[in-house]
Amino acid sequence: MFKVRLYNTSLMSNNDFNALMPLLVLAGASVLVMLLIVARLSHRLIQLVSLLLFVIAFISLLNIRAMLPYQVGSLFMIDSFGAFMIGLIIFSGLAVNVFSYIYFQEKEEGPKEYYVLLFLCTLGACVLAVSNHFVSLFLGLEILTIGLYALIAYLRARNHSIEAGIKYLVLAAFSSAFLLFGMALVYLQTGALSFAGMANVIGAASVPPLLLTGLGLMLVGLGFKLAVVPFHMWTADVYQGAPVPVTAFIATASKGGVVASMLRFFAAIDGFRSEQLQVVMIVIAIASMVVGNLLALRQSNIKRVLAYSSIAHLGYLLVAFIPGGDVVPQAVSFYLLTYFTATFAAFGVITILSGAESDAEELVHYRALFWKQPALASILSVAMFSLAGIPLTAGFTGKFYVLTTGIGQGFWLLASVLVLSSVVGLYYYLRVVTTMFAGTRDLLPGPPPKYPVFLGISMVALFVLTFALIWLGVYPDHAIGVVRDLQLLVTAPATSFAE
Amino acid sequence: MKPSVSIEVVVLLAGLLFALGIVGVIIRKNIIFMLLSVEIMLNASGLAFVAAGSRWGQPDGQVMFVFILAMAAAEVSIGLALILQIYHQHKSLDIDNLKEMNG
Amino acid sequence: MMLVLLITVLMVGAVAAVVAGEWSRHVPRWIALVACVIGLMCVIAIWANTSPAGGSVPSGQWLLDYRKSWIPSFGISFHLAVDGLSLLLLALTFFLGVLAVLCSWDEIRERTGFYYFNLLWILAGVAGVFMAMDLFLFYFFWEVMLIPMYFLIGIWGSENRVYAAYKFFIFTQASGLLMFLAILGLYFIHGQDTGIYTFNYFELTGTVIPFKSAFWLMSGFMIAFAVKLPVFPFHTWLPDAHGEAPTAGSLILAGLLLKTGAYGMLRFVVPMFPEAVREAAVPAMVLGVVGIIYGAVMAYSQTDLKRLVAFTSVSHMGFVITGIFALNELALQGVVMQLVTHALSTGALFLMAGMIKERLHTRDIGEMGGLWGPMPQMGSIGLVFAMASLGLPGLGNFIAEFLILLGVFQAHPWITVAAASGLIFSAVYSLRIVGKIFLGPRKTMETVPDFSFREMLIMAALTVSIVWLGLFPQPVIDTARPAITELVRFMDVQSAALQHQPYVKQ
Amino acid sequence: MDKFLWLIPALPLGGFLILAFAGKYISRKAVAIVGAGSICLSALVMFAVGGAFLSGMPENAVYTQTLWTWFEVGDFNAKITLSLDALSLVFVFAITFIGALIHIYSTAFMEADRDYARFFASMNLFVFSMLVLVLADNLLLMYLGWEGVGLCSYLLIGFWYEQPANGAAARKAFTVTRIGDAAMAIGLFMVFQQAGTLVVSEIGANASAIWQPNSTSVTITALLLLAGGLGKSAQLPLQTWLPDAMAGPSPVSALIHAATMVTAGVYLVARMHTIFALSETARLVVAVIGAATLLLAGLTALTQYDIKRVLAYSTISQIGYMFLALGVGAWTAAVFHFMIHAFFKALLFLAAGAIIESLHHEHNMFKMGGLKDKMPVVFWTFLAGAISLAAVPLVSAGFYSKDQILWYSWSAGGGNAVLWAVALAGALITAAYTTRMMILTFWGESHTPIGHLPGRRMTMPLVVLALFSVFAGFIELPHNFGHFTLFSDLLHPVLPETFMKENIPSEWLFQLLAALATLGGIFLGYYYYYQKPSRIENLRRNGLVVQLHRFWFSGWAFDALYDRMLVKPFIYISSINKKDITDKLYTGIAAITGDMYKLLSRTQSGSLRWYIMGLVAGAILILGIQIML
Repeated sequence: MFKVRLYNTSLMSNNDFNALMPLLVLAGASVLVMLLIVARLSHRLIQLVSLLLFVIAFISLLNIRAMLPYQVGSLFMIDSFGAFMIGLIIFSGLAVNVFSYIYFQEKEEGPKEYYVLLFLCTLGACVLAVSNHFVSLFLGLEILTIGLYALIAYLRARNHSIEAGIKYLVLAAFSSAFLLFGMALVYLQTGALSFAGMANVIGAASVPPLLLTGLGLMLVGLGFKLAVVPFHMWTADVYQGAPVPVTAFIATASKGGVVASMLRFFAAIDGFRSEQLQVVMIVIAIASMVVGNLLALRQSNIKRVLAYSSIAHLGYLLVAFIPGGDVVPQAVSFYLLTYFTATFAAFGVITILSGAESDAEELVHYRALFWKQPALASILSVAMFSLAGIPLTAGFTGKFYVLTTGIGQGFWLLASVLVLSSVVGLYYYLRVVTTMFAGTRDLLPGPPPKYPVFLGISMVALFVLTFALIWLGVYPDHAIGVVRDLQLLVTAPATSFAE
Repeated sequence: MKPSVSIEVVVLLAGLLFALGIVGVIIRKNIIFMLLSVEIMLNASGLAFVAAGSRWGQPDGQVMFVFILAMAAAEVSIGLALILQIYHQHKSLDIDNLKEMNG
Repeated sequence: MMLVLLITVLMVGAVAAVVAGEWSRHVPRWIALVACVIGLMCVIAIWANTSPAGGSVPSGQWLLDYRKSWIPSFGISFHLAVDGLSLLLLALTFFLGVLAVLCSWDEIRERTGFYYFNLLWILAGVAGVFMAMDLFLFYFFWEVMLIPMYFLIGIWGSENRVYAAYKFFIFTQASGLLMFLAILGLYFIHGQDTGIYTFNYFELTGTVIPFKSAFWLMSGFMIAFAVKLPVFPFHTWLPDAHGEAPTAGSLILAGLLLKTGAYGMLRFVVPMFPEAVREAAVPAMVLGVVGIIYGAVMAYSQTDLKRLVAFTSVSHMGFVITGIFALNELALQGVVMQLVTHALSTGALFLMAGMIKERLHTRDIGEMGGLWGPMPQMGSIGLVFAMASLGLPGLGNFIAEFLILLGVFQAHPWITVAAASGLIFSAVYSLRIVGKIFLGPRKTMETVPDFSFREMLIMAALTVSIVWLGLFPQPVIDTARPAITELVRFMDVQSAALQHQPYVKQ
Repeated sequence: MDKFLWLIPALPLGGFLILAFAGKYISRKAVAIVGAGSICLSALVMFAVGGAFLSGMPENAVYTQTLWTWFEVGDFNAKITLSLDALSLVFVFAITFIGALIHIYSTAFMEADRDYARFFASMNLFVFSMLVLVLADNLLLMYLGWEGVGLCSYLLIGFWYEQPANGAAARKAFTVTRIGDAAMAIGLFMVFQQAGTLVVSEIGANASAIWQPNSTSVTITALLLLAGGLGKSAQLPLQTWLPDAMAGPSPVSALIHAATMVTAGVYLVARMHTIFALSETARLVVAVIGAATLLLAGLTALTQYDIKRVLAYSTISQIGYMFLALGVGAWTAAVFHFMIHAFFKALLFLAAGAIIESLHHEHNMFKMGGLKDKMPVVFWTFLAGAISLAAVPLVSAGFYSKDQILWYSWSAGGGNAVLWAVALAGALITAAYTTRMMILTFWGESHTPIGHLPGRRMTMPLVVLALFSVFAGFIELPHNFGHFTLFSDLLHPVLPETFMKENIPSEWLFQLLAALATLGGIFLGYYYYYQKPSRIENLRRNGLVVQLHRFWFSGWAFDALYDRMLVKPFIYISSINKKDITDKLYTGIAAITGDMYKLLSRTQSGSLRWYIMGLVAGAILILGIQIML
């Protein structure tokens, strides 16, 4: 019969608990919130509690720094890179949470369950970030995705919401199937489900065709989650249909988690040994940059604009991803940092401007915003400039990091495409800004804000984000310093506890 | 003991099922059938896992299969919920009616 | 420290202006004026202390130097330094800055705070460009200029402003990004050669670059500078931007932003890629000549006064690039003169266009005419600057164009012959300007007032300087000399023996 | 005395500055005093300095005064240095002295004009620039003056700016001369490249060391410089601007377009004679152009109606004589003719101005007539000028200067029979059109009622100039009678002796022929326009003659030619490209991007099945690539 090899997941040490604390906090939080809902607490209270819980998760992350890198069984490898990604993801969850109150309070659907799902999705993303094993990868991915199905379609009264939901559901499941089949083939070839195991099996040998096919199919699944061309088509519709905070989450956390695990996986099996994979990735990257920017060119719906721009940005990210090497995790995490910040700033503004019936998604909503609400307009402008990669903003530093990574390894083609396509990008980012400056203060100022407290919190968050954008743009040395220390490990160093 | 069927055949079967699923998803207009086809694909990959597991004499493949089943179940449940909603709104399950967002 | 002050005073002023703009409409312009004047004072102080006349004469080319680590992890430092060339252009920057504020004094009535914010921000960027000695920092300032200029055109421009703003921004940004690629390429080549990864200008100038890549890198830099200058095929953003921008915008565009292109060539392209430059010299000069003639012909056909003047800039900048690539002292000194004088003369013409627009509410020279009668003062000043732009001896532009042509003649007589045709064409369009605006019968019978005191002040300042430059250009030439001679010497060394040694020792 | 040299140009400049800045605020009387006074003072200074110069001739025969260094770059330096030698003295004399007279005349002539101050400001500026031109010791400073006079001529031709025609004429004058100037600038570059300096004296000293005689480089240099001269002096092929320049007020025509500026070309060639001396070809070109011009312009003058245009063409033709002289190597003769011509042509223009003024701005000679008795002063002075222009033997200064040129055009080193024949024909024509002009203007019955007569301030200068244009000739008498060569002796420190051929026929013969030519011309004019005007009518019926007349009248159709060859094409090219074709490139790129957007946004159809197909396609693509490689 089968010889059952017990992983030492059965006996978990305290260290393991501590190391997984952030994940456990998130998991527990979802349960706790559920209980609170049962206890019929008010939306306001739940929102505050979940805010608190996110903060706790963040803190618990901070105090595991000492024990990094740490391997939990063969499922998780919590190294500094993973920790950083978790931090980013929890941070995004936090941000989404902050913006959610105002947005959902006015909707007729009971907003409370929303937070449960939010925690679950965050958890999934975090699991992805540290997963070192196909199982954990798969679990994380599905926790994330299934949570998202519900979140996207959360405003069930809206046709768009539902449409987006079903589209995402079918496509996600479809792509998961590819992913799984790919995994299966890889497993068939290597006989290992843990990255480390695969690494040992493959060793320095050239990549056998079956494995290659498997990787290719996995790429389809992951590519879908990352929304890179040619797996991008769902993006715009889902971004448009989903509630704004959820869109923000999709744009950031979900992608961040997938990128992290993908990076880890490729690093483990040293995926770019095979020039085939590299070519595929290069093609994907170039296609994403070009197509993404072109699709956004004359788009008049700002959510769709951001969707397409996110496609392009993932393309840029791949420019840093493809070269491989130690610098890649640094570049990737720094770029994600800048990209997250900018994206949240943008979506935050959109959230605040959105009304009960419809989101502020058409560009015309933003005419003369600069003269009506200078603060929000300036924040959105900064976000747009950052996304466009204009100096003085984080976006530029991020792009600079990516370019240095690419050119440093001599990927001139990618670099040039990045530059030229981002020129196209300028046009639509500028269009948003221009719209805000166009016209004059023609309309009367809108009604006084309904929820001063939460509006205040949101504004504070936005200002923090904006400040971060500019700080990262003007004096990024600290951030770079942090990122520089990040390391991505496949097998735990001898010192730490291994299987 | 050696499994009675050679791995290659099983994997081939899985591949066929997978392809079948793809075709199903593409050609069917009714959402329910699309979901079914997706399920077929998922199970196909599950089968592949089992095959792989048996090749290496590990239970991991079957473990994965269990996970896949669970995930499929969760997915279908949400899917059906959505389908109900869609039926409320559009009074049909033809996926081609859902084209409000584009461009 | 002085150098940092130059930039900070502008940035602080900018912020102060936008803040003050919330409460008052008139405070911002005073803030802006004060900021610019302070800056001008500082530059003059630096000049006085370092010129052979006054105080401490530094040995060698560099007068002041300020360096502070910025992003050490990439070898990026906040490194400013000025030599004679930079100093001249800085003086120009703040001088035109003052004029720009003055000429917007009444023209801008709404959102003054934000307006002056942008104005000062642009100036800060330009000043930074002229001082940055770290390529990353240089690119940084290079970009800092764009956004505010984009707003300046896009918000306060005339009818077709948005299109013009986009065009300006995308042209400059696209070319700028290509330059950024080139900078990174240089960074890595130098890093792989020496193991020192740095953006420091003084180290990168010593880089050994294989010819082929040197050529590509140079093209990367050149494209950015050529768009800014602008060189012939890349000039099309200029007429739109100039045409639509508010008066101050045109003034700064013509007076300063164009100059950054020439400065970049002098400061970076030539010393960093000597062989490549020598290879590319003739084609570049030919482009320059084409620009001279094409710009002039285009200028003749324009009916929109500001577009017309814009095309004359294209023509004049043709002289600049021709002179730069002649690579001898005469021509390069001529180029420096051309930068200064063109800024003054063309700036003055734009200011005049603005003043006429305020009076007649049109830029179409077809609707002007006979304005000498009601406005003899503007007429005579206009005549002076028309003459300046056709290179009348006794006015600054003549010195510039004469030196350039003389220098180019040493290198390539035939190119000079072609370029000299510019003298004729410039006469043709300049006289057309004068004729259409001031001579002939009156088109409009409405009463137009002559210069106000403020306008008189602006124009007098410009006139005095252009005449002064025409009769006593020596101070300018002496200020620029160390930089230029150093550059020429370096190129000669290069041509003598093609081994690289750093262009300037630290 | 040389330390006062700077005063000569400085005074007009001062006058200009005062009038330019204070002109609005001071009274017309003050304007007149400043405007004319500055020139008179400058003339006085000139007499003082010149007197000193002549009495105590400095050893190197030149006063120099360096004011400041203009600019120096590398091995190039240009100083603001004035230098006065015999040649420049002659020009300075003409400029300041005649200039002073013309200014005095103008104070009355322009009395009624609105822009009194502007007029005098421009005139003073002109005198200043002209003085700089002739006093400059290096070519660059000369170029400054050179362009300066061009500017002033532009300003004064277009002085009455409301009429578009005047503006056009002014623009034409500036542009055409500018063409010459551009060539001249290139000439300067060549000089500097080869001689390493632009200082005239240095060039002159080392010319023979720098250039091989008759080498291409020297010829090219000479011709480039010449081109500048041709533009300013309205010689073929750049002569077309001068007749139109008559749009300016008469004093302007007198000062700028007769006496001084248009002879700048002569000055330039004389100044650079060392270079021209080295190139046979260049000198031949000069001579031929001069000859051709004098003939062409003379014939044109025969056909004009407008009195000022007649004078303009005659100016062109007389300057043609000067170039001819320069070409054959008779340097002093050319300068001598310049001076005499300055006197009588200025006189003729001023007189013509007086006539036009009192005939209510009537320019057409055929509408004049019978003024002999009505305006005696003008008549007698005009007559003096006319005989000088027609070179009536013995009694007129014109005779002595022109006779010299005729004689040299045969017998001087560069001379030959053809040139002489042309010159002789020219003499005949000159006499003819002068007579025609006289008769049409002063004899016959009057056609236009006459307004007020010119006052003393206008007549006084006429008288003075008349005296000079009659008697000034006696300072240089032909070799065969008197051989009194004061003028050429004065110039010989600067300009070389005229080199003569061997075995030339005696000079008497030439003088006789010249005299005959003149008298013949006068007779023709008298016969056709006074005795038998009917003959003209007969000629009018002859088709050929009419064609010829039209052709000559149009100035040999040069204007039309240039219009078709240069102006029209230029305007056409610039007008078709008004929208700037190069921009199409970028708009094209933008358009393409836009289309790609449209194309791609179609793929975002919103249909789920389509998306799935896209996904599958992607998968196939990936696997495909992997299989391919």
